[in-house]
Amino acid sequence: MSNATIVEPFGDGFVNALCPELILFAGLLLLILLPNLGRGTFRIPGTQLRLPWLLGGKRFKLSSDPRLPAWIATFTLGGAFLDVLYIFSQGLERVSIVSESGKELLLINGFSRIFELIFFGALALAAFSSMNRLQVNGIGSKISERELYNNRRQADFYILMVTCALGMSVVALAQDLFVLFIGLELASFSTYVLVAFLKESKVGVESGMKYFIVGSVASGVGLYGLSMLYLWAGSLQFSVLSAAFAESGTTALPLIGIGFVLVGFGFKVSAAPFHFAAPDAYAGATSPVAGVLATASKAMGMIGLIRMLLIIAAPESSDGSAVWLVCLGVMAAITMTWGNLAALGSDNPKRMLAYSSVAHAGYMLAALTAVGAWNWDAAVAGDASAAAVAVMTALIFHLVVLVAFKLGAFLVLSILESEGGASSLSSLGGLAKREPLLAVAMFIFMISLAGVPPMAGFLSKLLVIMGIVRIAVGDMGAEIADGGIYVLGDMHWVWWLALLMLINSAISVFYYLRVVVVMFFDEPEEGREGPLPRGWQVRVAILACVLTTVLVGVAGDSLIRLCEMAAQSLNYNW
Amino acid sequence: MIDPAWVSGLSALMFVIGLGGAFTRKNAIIVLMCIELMLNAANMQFAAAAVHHGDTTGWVYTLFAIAIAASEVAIGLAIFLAVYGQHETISLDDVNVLKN
Amino acid sequence: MSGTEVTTTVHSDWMQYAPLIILLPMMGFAVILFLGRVFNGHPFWKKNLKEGGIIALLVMGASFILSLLLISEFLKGYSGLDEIFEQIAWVNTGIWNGGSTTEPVSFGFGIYVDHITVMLLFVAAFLCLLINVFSIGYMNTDPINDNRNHRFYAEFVLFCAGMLGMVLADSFLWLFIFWEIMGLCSYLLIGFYYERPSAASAAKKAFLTTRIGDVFLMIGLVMLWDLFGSLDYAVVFDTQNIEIVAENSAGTLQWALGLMFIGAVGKSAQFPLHVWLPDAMEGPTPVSALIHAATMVNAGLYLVARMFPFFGAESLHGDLDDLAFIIAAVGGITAVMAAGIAFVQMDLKKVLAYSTMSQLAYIFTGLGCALYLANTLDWHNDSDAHYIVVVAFGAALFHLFNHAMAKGMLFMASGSVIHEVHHAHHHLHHGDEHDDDDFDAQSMENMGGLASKMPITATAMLVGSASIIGLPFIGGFWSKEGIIANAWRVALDDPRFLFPAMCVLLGAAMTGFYMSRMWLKTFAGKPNTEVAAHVKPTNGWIKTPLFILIFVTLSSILLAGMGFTHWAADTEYSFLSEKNILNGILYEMEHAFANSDAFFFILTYVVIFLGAVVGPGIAMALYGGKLADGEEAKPWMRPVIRLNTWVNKRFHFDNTAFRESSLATALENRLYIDEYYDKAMVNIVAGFSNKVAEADTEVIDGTIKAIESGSQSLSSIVRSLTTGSARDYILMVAVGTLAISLLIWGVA
Amino acid sequence: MQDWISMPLVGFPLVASIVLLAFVSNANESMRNRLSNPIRMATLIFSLVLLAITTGMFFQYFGNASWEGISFNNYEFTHRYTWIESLGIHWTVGLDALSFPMVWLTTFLLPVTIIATWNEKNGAVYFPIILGMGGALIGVFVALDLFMFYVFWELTLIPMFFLILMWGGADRKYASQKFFIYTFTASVIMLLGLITLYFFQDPVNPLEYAGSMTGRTFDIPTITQHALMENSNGNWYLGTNIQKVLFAMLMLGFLVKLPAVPFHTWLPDAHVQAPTGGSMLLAGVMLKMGAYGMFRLPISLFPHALEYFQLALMIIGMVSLVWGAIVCLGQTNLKKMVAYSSVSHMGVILIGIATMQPMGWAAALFMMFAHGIISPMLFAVCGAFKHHYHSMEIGAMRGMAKHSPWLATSMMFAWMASLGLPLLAGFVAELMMLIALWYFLAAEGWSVFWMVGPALVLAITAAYYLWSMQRTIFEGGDETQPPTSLNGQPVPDIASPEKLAMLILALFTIVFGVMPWIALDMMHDWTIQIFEGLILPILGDFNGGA
Repeated sequence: MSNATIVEPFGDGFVNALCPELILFAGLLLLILLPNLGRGTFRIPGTQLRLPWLLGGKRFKLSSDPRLPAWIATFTLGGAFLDVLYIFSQGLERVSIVSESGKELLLINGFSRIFELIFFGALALAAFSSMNRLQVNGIGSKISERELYNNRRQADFYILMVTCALGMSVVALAQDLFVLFIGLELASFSTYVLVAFLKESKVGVESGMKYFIVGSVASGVGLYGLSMLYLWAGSLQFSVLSAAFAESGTTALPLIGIGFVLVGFGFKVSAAPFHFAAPDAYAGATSPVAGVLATASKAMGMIGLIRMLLIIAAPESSDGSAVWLVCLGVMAAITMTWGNLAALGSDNPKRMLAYSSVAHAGYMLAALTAVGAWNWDAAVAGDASAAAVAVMTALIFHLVVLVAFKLGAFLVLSILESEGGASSLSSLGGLAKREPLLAVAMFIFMISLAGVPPMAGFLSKLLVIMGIVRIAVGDMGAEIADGGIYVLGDMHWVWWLALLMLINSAISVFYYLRVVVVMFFDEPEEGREGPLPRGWQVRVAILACVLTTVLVGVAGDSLIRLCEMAAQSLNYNW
Repeated sequence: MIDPAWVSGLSALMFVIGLGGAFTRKNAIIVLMCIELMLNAANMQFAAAAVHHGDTTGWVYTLFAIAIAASEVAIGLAIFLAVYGQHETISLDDVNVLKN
Repeated sequence: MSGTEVTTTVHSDWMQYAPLIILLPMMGFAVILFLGRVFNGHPFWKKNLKEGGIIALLVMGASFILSLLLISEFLKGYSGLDEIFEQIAWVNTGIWNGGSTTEPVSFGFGIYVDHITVMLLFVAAFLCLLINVFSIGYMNTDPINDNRNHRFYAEFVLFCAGMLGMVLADSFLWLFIFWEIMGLCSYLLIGFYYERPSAASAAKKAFLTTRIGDVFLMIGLVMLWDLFGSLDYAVVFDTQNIEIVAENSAGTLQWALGLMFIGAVGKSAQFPLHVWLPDAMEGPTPVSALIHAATMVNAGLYLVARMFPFFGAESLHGDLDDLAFIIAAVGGITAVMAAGIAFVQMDLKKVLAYSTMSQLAYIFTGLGCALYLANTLDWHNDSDAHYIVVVAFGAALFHLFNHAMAKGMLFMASGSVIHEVHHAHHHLHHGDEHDDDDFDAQSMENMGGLASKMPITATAMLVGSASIIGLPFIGGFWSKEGIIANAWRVALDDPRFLFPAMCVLLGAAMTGFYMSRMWLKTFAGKPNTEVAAHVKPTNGWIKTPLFILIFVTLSSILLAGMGFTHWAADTEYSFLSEKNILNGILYEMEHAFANSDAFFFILTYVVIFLGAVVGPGIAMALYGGKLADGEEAKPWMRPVIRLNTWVNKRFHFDNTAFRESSLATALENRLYIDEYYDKAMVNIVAGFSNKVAEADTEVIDGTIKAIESGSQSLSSIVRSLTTGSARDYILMVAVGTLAISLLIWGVA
Repeated sequence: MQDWISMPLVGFPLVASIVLLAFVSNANESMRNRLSNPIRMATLIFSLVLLAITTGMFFQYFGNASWEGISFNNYEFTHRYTWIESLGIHWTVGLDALSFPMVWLTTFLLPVTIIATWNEKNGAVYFPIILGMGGALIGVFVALDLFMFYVFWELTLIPMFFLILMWGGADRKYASQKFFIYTFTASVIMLLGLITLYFFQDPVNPLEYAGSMTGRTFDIPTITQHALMENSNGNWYLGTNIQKVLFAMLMLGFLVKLPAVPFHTWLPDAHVQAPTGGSMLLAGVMLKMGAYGMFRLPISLFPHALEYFQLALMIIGMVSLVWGAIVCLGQTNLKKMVAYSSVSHMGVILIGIATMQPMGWAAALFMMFAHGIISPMLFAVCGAFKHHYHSMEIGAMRGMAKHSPWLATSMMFAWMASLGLPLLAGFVAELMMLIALWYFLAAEGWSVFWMVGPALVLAITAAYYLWSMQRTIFEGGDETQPPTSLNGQPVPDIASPEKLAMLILALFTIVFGVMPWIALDMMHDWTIQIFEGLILPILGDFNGGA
């Protein structure tokens, strides 16, 4: 922290540091303004003089183009994404935004940047591919394309997307638990509405309501947890909390407080048993939105969990962290198993993907558990901090590549959805005949989700398992070389989480493959034999996902390094 | 001055009532109210803690939390309206097209 | 312990071409098969090349000539255990025997020639050639074989290659390899008429039954390898090596040899693995002649004969006599059993098949006795004992020779009969649609009185039968008498051997009966059917080999006189070494008819009485009689016919009682052995394997399926918790919160 | 030295396959039909080039690798590119006498498979997939990096999955998924073993090729070298417990792939449903991956554990051998019978391994190779049977010798080769296994009753093969009526490409049966090397041997 450039809000370097967020903000303004530009005039009171002030009235052809908000949002989000990439290429600076009262509010470093990359990338893809796929009327209603486009609600949708991105980036940057929480709420509210966006359909509003109401309860619990922590520590600064926890973290108040906060974030990452609303929400929302929920929103929740973990995993407080590790470990085990089992019997591909994302949350929780266990036994700790970094790298890497194949899978479904629903597996039937490349793309996403080489999903799972095993094994190899004797039971119990995780991914192959089988084997549903709806944007987005999935899987070294750098830039206390 | 511990206790009570109400009541609006109760419990706690620690940040937190609660209500009611439009009920038990 | 370092002694230049004896037929196989595929149906191929028959003949002729050259080279005085062909290192590998490094092991191929080799080589090459000639006359004139004879000839030459290779191989491993090739060919040849279900199942039965023996043989070989570290004759027969083995593991050696003997039992169709041989008559007759008389069944005998160096080894003195007894006893049982079954067979070839079984059993008994003598007598130092052993062994091998010649001839003759009967039937019912379905050309019921119609065939049959019966002065007499005498000699020493000795004695009489019965039913009396009355003499391709073999069989006394019986066993007696041929013959005569030992003197006449008088006498009393009016047999057969007519008239008796007895029924049903085997196959093997297959799907795969369906139902339970009501979701959030709190509370 | 040569061996087929598939993927039906012939030719030519390369490698036309006498943990044609540096992953390839025969076998089977299934439907997609399958298989065998090994190990599943799913039989949906999930499940356990092994390396010593992030390496030669040093010092590499656990985990993955009873039930389903080409490659090469992996990893790294688990392996091997054979006897489905016979033959490999004798290992290696030539022929025959008679039931078609002499001959040849007829490739391996087994039993004082299994199987194998031949090749007359599935059409014999493929396979079965030394000598040398270098020092610690 000491090596960070300290910047006051709106002080020197503020614009530089928050450039992506400012791009978003500008885009947001444009989104609000541009679609409303029209031949609206303003009559100067008392005169007949009408000044054209361009707001309202009959809109121009350009501003009434329904694709305009989509393009703006895409360019905004994409611009922010590219800006982050540009910043990466220029070399990172560590910038800390500190309030006048000396409270550290935001911290820009590799960690936050890479999460910005995730958020902006996922949302940009979602926005781009929603361009000609967004349905505002009930599924299957007979409405002309023209009519569909000519709808102002398009603008609302993209505005919400941009605000969502804004909220998420605040979460990534926050150095104060409450700031984080506000960012989280901003993003959450946007997603609630996005989920409920199909208000003309029963499932749309229902999913929105469930997601909202359960989410609100969870965030209510979380907020109460925050208040307990504040009561205990007198501040919600991470640094302060961490120090306080190291000192007196074993008392009930902070532990339960963190527990409540965990509930709030647990909902976001859809960890069991807080995941129940997630399948409903995914099933009711449009596919790109569901994709965002499964990737960006999940990453956002993970940030919260990571922050919590960093607070509790300080080296001296092994008692408290031990409790926490058991808690997390149990949660991880339940989550991954539950998700996989539920997905096993699910006939709705979107629900299936939702459950699979529950399972993935389990995997990530397992990784988190391992991070927490980094210094479990000093005797074999060895390069423990490097090991912890490795697990964190794996976690971040997983979140990054998840965008490619999870979102990609949802995008493929979105094409089918715009054709007439994708609520049962049979809607995928004969995809290989109808559009082979799309089927191949879906196949790649599926085996990547399952963790089959050489896809990115394999590499990420491998990294997670390697991280867990590394923590579990610690330095035993060197000890053995020096004549030490170790047995299987000497390894940390997180090793068994790795085993469970692998068994789970074997189970998961079952339902992923079922999708493939349906695509390549079954005949198309009646009335769906013809070619799929056109639209190049969504296909370009899918192509981007496929390329990322494959390329990262085959040559992921640079991305791993990037994630490693991000992991190292975390504010460790060790 | 009242001991902040009492305030904390009250807030804990409110929180429990809110949480309990959230899963016992069927009407979405009542559930929303329960959620508000939980948020307010947090607010009280923040306030009590601010007093306890003599730290003004707590007050700021409270203000923000109130804003959050407000927008939450706005969004919630809007969604409920839409739900009513489609389902003609806002009973949580009856709005269950999506399941399993 | 590797056996590859063998000095190479090449006697003359062409000797290095000895492998061609095997390779030529092997190449012939490929050539005939290929040309047959390409030119099938082509007139030149069919008429001039006899669908490959001529090619086969050339190949087998060349092999025969090469074999003769090899034999003559050997007879010129090249003696002793040696190899004339450098070994090819076929398989190189290694074992670890507990030392600090691994030991190299290698299996090579080479050629090995000794007395036994030479004799078997002659038998095989000679008979294969004759049978080849016969086949051209037999196979190519039957329209049923049109356009598929090339398959026959290809398989035929491959079979010959296998037989010749087995004889020439220089190790038990290669013996086994060629042995298996023969097995394959016999399978193919027996199943030549693949469209007949009976042929198909006979082929399967033959292969499977011999395979069971082969499994034991293979394990025996593996054990033998373990004892000696090699399977090369040069190594395993080495006296010093045997001494080393004898010190520690004579018992194991006996087991190994015993297991190998089971292989021989299968191949030579001895009880209890004899069931395949009669069924194998489904193959074309040349195949029967080739496989079941002349060559393949001799493989088992060859294998047992090859074990002689173990039995004869000084260091193993008295260690292997149990095995010798088992060999003799198996022979004894089979000799009587097969002869008994032959009593009631109506099928000409089946009689011959059981006769084969029975005669092979004689040879086994002879070998068993010889091996017993070699193992128990101090024959290395005692010259009397030496002589006894050599003669005993020689008698068995000589019987092998005689039997091969005679039985080959008999089969060919029977083939000739069947061929012509079939033709006559075809000719008679030309154009009839009902055709072959209910007419059995092999049944003796459809023959009778053929002596005048097929003189050469009848003569061959007569000579062959006489040789098998052991009629004095003819072929098999010289060897059979020796076998029986030796069996009794051993029985006097070891009472266990009384059993095989009694068996062979009884068997002599039985042989006399069934062989006579066969000849009489076929050739004497009046034709039984209209078909039999219209049979024509056979063609030249068939006559030639018969003609040759008649002389070979009749001249067997010459071979005996040349010292065949002594020489075959041992290095000390060389061919024509001690006596000139006349002295030899006189010696043999004296030895046979005027033995100085009273016991053996009487025994000889008992054997002659039983085999030449009692057996044929009863047969004559029951079957045959005068030929049809106007038919006249050749002069040399007339006495036989006349004698038969007289006996038939004078001593004829009614044997209905016997024919209706349960014993006859049992014999007709082959003593129910096949039935038991079938039952065992169906009930035990098939039943068990079905159960196992069921267990495989139900239990092992069922577990997998149960896991799958279990997780599916678990999945629906899990998913049913997602009720759809947001209230429940909130409840779960609350429960989760509570659980976390309690967990922390509990720990903190 | 053309060390780079193994790169195109793996890369070209994969890339070509992907390019061709991309090329046809968006073509419509008629376009695809038109494309199928040129693509077929292209894949054939390509696979022949691969065969030429590996054959050239054998005859030292490429490089001058002396295949005989490669010492343990030394490799020819090695090449190393950095792949994922942070984790210590390299594209490391190399060949030794263990892998080279397998690579050659793969390249040999590719053109044969293409020829044998010349008229497979939807060829424009089928043939590139076959090619890609070949590339993945070669990748498994040349990989000298744990990561690369695992990647290719799993990569083979994908083309095979599609081969079964898209060209398979009626129940292909179930079979393809079962195949994929079953083997995947086993291999993830193996993966955990590999990773645990990875982290049990000692990172303190400067490790070659170590990852910058992890400090450990995936490099197989390096790990093997370390293990060898540790093992030959009289210690168990990684200690007794860990070594046993890791051995068991790796072994599990390989046993399922092999497959050994009771992990075999995926195989019959996969084989029965797979198309001919898929079956040929599956049985010919893919099963061998299991045995190959055993030698490459658990045996090379954990010889002590091998000795510890010797009895278990022996039991599994025996059970596979006997169980597979007996189940064969109870089958009425031709292809299922052949599939179970593979299980039985894989038992031979396991027994060979469990003898811990150089001869047993050479037998196992040669069995891998011989079965790799024989079993494709078995499946080619089954495929032709199915193709022409539309049924897989034994007895559905009788008297084949009459109307389909080529198929009948091929069938008989293949069956005979599989039941271990001398002078055909399988016999040598079986014989060596028997001798090694007996030698081992006698030397170690194990019970003679272990011989009962192999003895029984020798007979049972003959029984089921003969039984099936009796009901297919033989028996004409009324029972030869073509199956109803033919709808009265005349019965065709196999087509010329099939004949050619059968001839090639038969020829090589004979070549390697008559002249086994061509392949066996290098295997022998390798087993001696590994045995003397790795096992002997260890066995010396425990007992005095025989």
